[in-house]
Amino acid sequence: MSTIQQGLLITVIGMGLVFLMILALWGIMALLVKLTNKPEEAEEELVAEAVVVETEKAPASDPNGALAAAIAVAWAVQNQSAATAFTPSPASSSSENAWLAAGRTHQLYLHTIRGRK
Amino acid sequence: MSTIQQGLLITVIGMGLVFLMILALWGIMALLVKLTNKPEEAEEELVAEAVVVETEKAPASDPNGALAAAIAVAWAVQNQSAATAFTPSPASSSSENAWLAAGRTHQLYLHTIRGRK
Amino acid sequence: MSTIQQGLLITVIGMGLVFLMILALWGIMALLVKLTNKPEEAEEELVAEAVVVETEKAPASDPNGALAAAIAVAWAVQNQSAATAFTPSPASSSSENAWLAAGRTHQLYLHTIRGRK
Amino acid sequence: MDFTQLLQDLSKGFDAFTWGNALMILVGLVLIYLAIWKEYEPVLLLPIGFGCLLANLGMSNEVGFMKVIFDAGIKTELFPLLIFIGVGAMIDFSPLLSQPSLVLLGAAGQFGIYFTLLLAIVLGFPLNEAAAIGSIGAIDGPTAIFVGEKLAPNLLAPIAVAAYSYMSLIPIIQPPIMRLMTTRKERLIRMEYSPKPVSRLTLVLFPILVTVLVALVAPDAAPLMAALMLGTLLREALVVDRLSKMAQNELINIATLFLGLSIGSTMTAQSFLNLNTIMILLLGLLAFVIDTIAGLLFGKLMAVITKGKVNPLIGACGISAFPMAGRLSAKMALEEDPTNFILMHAMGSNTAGQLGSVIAGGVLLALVMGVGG
Amino acid sequence: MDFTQLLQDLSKGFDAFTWGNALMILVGLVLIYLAIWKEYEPVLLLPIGFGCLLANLGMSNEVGFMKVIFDAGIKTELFPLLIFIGVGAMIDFSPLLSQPSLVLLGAAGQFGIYFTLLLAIVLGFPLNEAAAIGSIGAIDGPTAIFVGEKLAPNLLAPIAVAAYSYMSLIPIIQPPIMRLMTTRKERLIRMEYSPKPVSRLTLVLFPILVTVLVALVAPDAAPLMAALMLGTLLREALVVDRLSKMAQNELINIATLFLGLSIGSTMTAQSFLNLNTIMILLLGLLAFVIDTIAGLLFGKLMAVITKGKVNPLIGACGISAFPMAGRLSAKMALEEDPTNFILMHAMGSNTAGQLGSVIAGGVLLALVMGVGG
Amino acid sequence: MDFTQLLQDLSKGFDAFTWGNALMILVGLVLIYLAIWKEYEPVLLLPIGFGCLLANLGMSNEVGFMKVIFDAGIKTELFPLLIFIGVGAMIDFSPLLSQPSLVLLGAAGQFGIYFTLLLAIVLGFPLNEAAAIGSIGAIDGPTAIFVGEKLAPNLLAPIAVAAYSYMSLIPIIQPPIMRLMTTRKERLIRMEYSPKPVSRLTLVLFPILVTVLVALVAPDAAPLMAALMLGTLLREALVVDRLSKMAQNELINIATLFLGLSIGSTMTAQSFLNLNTIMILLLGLLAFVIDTIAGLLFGKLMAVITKGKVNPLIGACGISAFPMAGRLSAKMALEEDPTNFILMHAMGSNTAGQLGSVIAGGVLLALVMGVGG
Ligand code: NA
Ligand code: NA
Ligand code: NA
Repeated sequence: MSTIQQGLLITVIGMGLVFLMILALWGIMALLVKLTNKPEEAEEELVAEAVVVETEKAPASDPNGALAAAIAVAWAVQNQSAATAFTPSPASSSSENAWLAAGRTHQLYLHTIRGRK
Repeated sequence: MSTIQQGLLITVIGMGLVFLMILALWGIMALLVKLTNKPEEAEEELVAEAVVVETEKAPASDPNGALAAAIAVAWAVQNQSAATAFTPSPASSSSENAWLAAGRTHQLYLHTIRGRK
Repeated sequence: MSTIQQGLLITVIGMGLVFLMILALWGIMALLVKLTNKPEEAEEELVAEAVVVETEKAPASDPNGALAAAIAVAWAVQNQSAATAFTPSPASSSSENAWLAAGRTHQLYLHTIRGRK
Repeated sequence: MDFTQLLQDLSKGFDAFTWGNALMILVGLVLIYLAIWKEYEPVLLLPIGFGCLLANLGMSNEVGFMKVIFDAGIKTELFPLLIFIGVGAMIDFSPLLSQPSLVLLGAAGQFGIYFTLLLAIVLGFPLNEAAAIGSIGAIDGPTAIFVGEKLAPNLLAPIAVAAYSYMSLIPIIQPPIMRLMTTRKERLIRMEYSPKPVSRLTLVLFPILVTVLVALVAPDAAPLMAALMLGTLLREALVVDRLSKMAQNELINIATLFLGLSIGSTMTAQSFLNLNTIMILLLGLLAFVIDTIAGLLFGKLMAVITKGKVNPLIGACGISAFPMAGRLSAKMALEEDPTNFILMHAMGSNTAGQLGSVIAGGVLLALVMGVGG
Repeated sequence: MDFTQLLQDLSKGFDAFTWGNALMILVGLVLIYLAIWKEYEPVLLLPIGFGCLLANLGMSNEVGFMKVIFDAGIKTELFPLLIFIGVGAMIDFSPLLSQPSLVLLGAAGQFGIYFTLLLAIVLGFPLNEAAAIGSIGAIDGPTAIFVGEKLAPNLLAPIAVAAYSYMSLIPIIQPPIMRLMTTRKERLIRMEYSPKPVSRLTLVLFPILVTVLVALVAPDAAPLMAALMLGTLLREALVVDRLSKMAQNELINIATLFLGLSIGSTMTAQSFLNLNTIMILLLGLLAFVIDTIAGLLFGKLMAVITKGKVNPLIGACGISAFPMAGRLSAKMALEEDPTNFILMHAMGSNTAGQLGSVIAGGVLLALVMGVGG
Repeated sequence: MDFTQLLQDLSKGFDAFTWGNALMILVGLVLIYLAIWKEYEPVLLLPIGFGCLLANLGMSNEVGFMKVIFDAGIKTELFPLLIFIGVGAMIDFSPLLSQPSLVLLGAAGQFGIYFTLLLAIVLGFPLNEAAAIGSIGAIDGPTAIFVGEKLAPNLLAPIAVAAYSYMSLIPIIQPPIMRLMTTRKERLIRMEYSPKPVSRLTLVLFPILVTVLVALVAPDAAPLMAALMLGTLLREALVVDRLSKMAQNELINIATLFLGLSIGSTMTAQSFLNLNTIMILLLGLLAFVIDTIAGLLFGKLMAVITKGKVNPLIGACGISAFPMAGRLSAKMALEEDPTNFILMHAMGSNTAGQLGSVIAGGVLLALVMGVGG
């Protein structure tokens, strides 16, 4: 078999396999979304509980304790929002991320629907 | 000697050595605390001096200089507090650290005594 | 040739070469500064343009969009200033940098001239 | 002591320097210029450009510290994999998962790989080299380097340079093709955005299942896909934030700098200045064009099938080149109609392209190795 | 070209896959589940679980990039040591230094090491393997890996998995034992907190003296203890803040991710699915239980000796498992009496346990190597 | 089992310990003391001091994990180069570029290298060792290590220790010489600050041109200069901020910690406690003094030539020791007259010294290798 014939064969099999695998991915994704598509409140509860625990540990009746409690609550709230927000990771500060953030935020607002739960 | 006999020997010698070394550690620690237990003011003075130097370098009679001085003082003060505070390192942001901070702060407040000088 | 003679030869050639290369550097630097010494406004324009683009992408007529726009502008402005300011990198937080910043700021103020464009 | 010997030793830098080196230094300067003043993928083009300078000043990947770095990071495949962990931690797959059908666009955009492979064979390259050149059409740096290094390490330099340079030139290469291949009416198509909600469980299971699937079907692509999906898992787990941030920052920054330098350090005049390089650069450009055309054609097909519910522009970002291509498609739609936001669809297609590129790279590797071995 | 060969090549991923691999993938998924949904030591269980997937999908520590990582970080002992530098920089020894007698609690909690060693010998393991299994009782990941890799590298996977899994299960394993072994009256004991002031000089000299002591008496543990104490010294020096922060962040994050992956990558079906593994997992669990019991008993002894001035609960955190065990003991006391804060004593005991674990690991290594060699 | 053997094994730590080790541990403690309480270059002296402890407690660079680190970072030259990338990213060359004539001061301050070389020959050192000792006069850690490791690896420990210790002692070594060598009138000289504006293009081209020049004329210094200039390029490109920050933080922190430990780990009693070390330490101190004197003399010459427009104090910072020496010169001027700010000139001279040191190191390397080979 000549090299060009080999190449043609590779092309046919290769593109075929790529499409097959992408179709398999489609199936997996559709199935995943269908199967797991129930509200998950456990997570939010977990965090909320954590906040309560923190607060209890450090009663607000004294300045230091109040400060500690405030820090703990702020920390828990921050983590909660980090866990649910749709924003790209704040660590990457390149220009396109700012662009993405702006665009996405706007688009999400227009549709008033959030994709991710 | 059978393996089990070897094991028993290792157990006896091993736990013995562990206790011996822990006792040695106890001695070292007690000695250390006893020997070094004097107030250390040199350090604080050093930082305070640094603040003065910074301030002198940038007289406050002009806006830029004032700004620079403010920054320098803020910096020095921040470092000073970092050097003396009893807080866990701010870098580790895991949940237990928040917990520890809250608990410790509270506990320390209750006793109104600071362990570390 | 004895080792000491070799050492003397190395000293003469070595210091000579160092001076030659430093002179070459002087020439390069003088030439560079002379050749490239024209105002560069393209850069600032680029950033300014970016700000405009960002703002357009997220019209301020809605809260989310406004927030996004504000962030985008803030980001662009910050990068612009980072691009033009004469400050040492903020990442290095050692004491001499605070000193340098204060000293430099003051010195720059005294002369009201900025070296770098 | 031999004085003549001493003088020779002192002038060894000049002696080894050739006109070819001078030319390659110019090439390096062009890359640095593109990085700094055009801001084309600067985090990669700048190190590559500087590495090119080094390679032609006696510090190539065959001697000294650049050899140490090259052997530690490229020969072991670590740099591309570390970068992929970071990239995976940056990618948000929820736009794709909430619109699963977009994944199809990630397949079409790989056609350039095979078209280029065929053309390279016609031009006389042996199969392994032709396939390595084809991998430029994956339009994904780590994939091209991973495949290229395995199939034809001698061509790694021009392949990597083509992959990264053209990727940085996406905003120049794609728009004319997009305008040519689509009608204004097509570009004005608005896409409904009513995504299915994506649960946390889905976001966690997705990278795991993709890893398993690819490892079974295309094991040659498994390391690449595993690294990418590890990053995604770190991101979506939500409980290992410090690892996810580390992957997106220190890990990817360090790997990127030294990958760039390493690639640049292979660009010696001796290995780079020949007809092959020119052909590879041309073939690589063609691969980008063909990928874009194939993606757009597939997008148009989907527009027809869905009776006008798909904007063909999002086909152009199925080529990978994440995230520039996705951003560009959305921008093109906005230019036509400032109220037409297709960014979420474009990013879905773009992430599909990222997956498709890795898969296509792995399949290519398996096929060529199967034929060759 | 041989078409059959090509098909074989394409199906090689499936061909190599066995039922054992499928089972191990389930194990990996369980680890990932525990990491993400139960948040049990996620920074370690997640990479271990993902590494386990990789190992059973053709990417074990014996081939390709995982071999590179494993050889660079586990065979050289670097990953455990780098992690210890970071851990050392995170540990505050002042609660221990201000109450030096608490250090005794760090000795008792090591008894599980030797108990498990004896039991493993009875079960038929040779001495070196029995000792490696005993090292799970150190209840400290880096120590178990360091000792295990030196004494019985073939058992590294189950040892490391047991160590990290049970450590993450501390909040489930310890409380029942603590309730069973102590009376309510004992748990209600309040501990006076009048710490001796700890000077900066003490905090600096302490890590240096510990390093010297351990290097002289138990040189086999010296690298581990030196790494831990280096971290503490960086922290307490106060003048190398950038190094201390680096150790607590980038260094430990990178080492943790790749240590986890490396450990996971040894969990191939072939090496993991056998009776030994099951025995090791059971013995490991027992080691944790015995350690806790021994710690509590010693705590009770101290309560008697001090005439009720020591709350026996703080004996349970002498096992190491820093800082979970310390936190847990303080929590147990709070549950019994919401105004009884023994956290500072618990953390003192817990850091003592950390020291005791490293020492016990080193002594074990020396004794077994002395006997064997 | 041989019980005696077991006891021997347990006491091996003590057996190997010698009075020499104890003495060297004292040396290590002095370095740690200087780092922590005197804050002399703590990020280097602390790891060196701790590494010295390790070396004399059985963990030298010839065994175990310290050998791994030493071989990976010192033998390959990587640590000094990584540090230089970070240093380059921290250096602002604009004070120098806006006053190009200051670069001359960077040449004079290298005379100590050659003076020390000659003296070492007189004292009986062979040429390669004498030159390695001379490299202390570069007054730049990475340069001294790079040159020392190539010319006389057996002397690396005392050379590196001398270089870093004296550099940290600059505020003690230089002022008396400065007062002795200059008149009050000279120290009161005000320097006009009317810098030529420096464009971004200049700041970008400068590191590139310096790299090319040095690679051609002094190829042995090329890796060092290339690393330094790569850092500067990352900084001045402005478009790769994440790489620049990474170089200034994670990269340099990690490299510094392990370089320090590695250097310290060579300080075994066996290799360090001899007459050579004492001579090297004395010669190194002399190198610093001669460098300072030569710099000041050249500064005075420039004061004469320019008819009093140059303050000779800025000659003292042409020795390198960036940025301590620059800061110190400016401080000396301020002490004499609190309104005399010569910091910008001092920093220009200091950065020139940095360049001059690398060049001088490379020239030295080439000459000695040319003579020897
Ligand atoms: Na592609
Ligand atoms: Na333990
Ligand atoms: Na110098």
